[in-house]
Amino acid sequence: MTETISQGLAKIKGEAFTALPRDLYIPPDALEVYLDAFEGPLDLLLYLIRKHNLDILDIPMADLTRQYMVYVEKMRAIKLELAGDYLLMSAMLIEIKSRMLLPKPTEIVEEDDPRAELVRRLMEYEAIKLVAQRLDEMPKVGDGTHVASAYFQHISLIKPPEVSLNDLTEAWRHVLKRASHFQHHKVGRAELSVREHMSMILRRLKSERMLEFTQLFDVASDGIPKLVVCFLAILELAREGLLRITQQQAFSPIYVQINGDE
Amino acid sequence: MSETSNIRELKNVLEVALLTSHQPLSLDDMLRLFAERMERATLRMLLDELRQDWAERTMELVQVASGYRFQAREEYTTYLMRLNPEKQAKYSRAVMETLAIIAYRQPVTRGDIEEIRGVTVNPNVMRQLQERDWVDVVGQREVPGRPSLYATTKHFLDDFNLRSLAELPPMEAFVQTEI
Amino acid sequence: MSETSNIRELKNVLEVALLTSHQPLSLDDMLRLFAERMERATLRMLLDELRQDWAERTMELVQVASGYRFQAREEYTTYLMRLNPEKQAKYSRAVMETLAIIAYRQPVTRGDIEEIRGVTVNPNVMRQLQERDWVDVVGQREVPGRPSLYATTKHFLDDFNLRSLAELPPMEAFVQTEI
Repeated sequence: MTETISQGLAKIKGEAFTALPRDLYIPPDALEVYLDAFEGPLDLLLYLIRKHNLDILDIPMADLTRQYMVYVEKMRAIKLELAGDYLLMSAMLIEIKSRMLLPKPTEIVEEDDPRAELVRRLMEYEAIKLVAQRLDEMPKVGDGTHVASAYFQHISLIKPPEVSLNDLTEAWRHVLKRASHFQHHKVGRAELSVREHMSMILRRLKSERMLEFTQLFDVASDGIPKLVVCFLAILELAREGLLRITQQQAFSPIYVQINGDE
Repeated sequence: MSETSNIRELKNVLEVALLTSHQPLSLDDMLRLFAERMERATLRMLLDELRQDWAERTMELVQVASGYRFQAREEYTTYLMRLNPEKQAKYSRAVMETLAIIAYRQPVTRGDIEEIRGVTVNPNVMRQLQERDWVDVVGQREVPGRPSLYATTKHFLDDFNLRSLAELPPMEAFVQTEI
Repeated sequence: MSETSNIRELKNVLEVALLTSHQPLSLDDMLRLFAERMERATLRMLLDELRQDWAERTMELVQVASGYRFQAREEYTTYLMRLNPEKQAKYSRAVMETLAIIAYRQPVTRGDIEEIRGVTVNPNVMRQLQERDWVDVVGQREVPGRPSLYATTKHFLDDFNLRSLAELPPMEAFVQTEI
């Protein structure tokens, strides 16, 4: 049993699970990932139906509801915020189950089956799920289909869109507003010039491959602040692993090159 | 005086235009290439010849929803993928299912999508699809709140190598498994 | 067992790669196409042959600063300009935000941008910025996949009337008042 569990768990981001641990014992950490693999209550129900090989046209409501509730309880225990849509479904399942307990008319017309609506939704969702997979697998532009895009020398007859500095800062403001992890991040002038120098140094090393450390500084024409910024940029590039800085032995020249360049 | 003296020359112009265009060219686009008037039938014939000229070569001339384009033959995909190991991030299941619902059930509202998937639609999902230009708003449903109606775009068809929605893979009915 | 059996096949792979690439390909890029090791000298020879194969045709294989590319022969420019690829009058929000991120956070990878914006970067967005010559590739980050690092260009500064990035409006003010 444990073996099937781990097999199933290993495939979490890929296809639907092939094995469900019958006893539902899953290490708590794994459970979270496991439940995350479901796209919602319908997905979970479909999974249970498939797993237990239940007949979708004649769903044993008691069984299904019980199994479903076990999962929902687990979810409630660890991920309360997830439970909203799932709880709604629990209510629906219980309602269907109780309606089925009511005395039936002698002749059951199919539309009267309290399960009909649920079955219709499950079938529709499964059909969508399958075509979504197909769409995902289809080769598409940017992922498997490569379209011609050779170059030609544009003569600028068409005016490209005009963009003001204001538009740009406005865009940046939007980004900041959305990216919550940027909340405390300040981008000041000092940091910007370091970032600019980082790009400049990379560009230079791309064309000249290897430079002696001192060549990166124009001591004659750059003022002290600029030299410092340049030095900070080199440190930052080294920290991000973008540069390789080498020295054969103490006091010999220090060489700087792009990391990964032969 | 004809500016393009012969068929070879006309085909060359079409070839250059198609090889350098980043997006499919419609017949109207291509007619604009020539200063002189050209019949659509002539253009179609030229395109057909061009496709045959490339039949044994590296690229193929295909037709998608918004027009014609050259694309690499499938057998080269393995090589080309190596060029950009920086893989395009895969879309999540939520994104693909939402796309599928819009593609197969369009036009739909967010409410419709939520009804089918049984979960709330994350606004980020719609944003991704709209930014990719696969989906856009085509109107509002005339009910309280006038919710937006979403549909797939021509660009979606182009990107998925389709000429029309009719070419989408067919929806399969629920299959009872044996397992 | 060699995956590419002969010179014709090797040249075909190069041709496809060059015709479908948005930007010039460096020798290193092209060496990555092949699973097997190839000498630079061999590659140069193949490129030379490829250039000759196209000598009488519509495109020419040229070498520019950052590598090789196919480009339309000059004589076709008149035709191509008529196509007038109706450039949109405005850049989309995705384009502007991506540009802003590159400007303020450079050098960044596509992954960085995706992380900040929370959505996949549409390849078209990067292309627009590169076509406008506002953004280019300045290197690769040494992590698996060696993703390209993007930065803004001198041309970007010119177009925005800036002498250096330090002249971009600082953002402290916004952040503090905003959230």
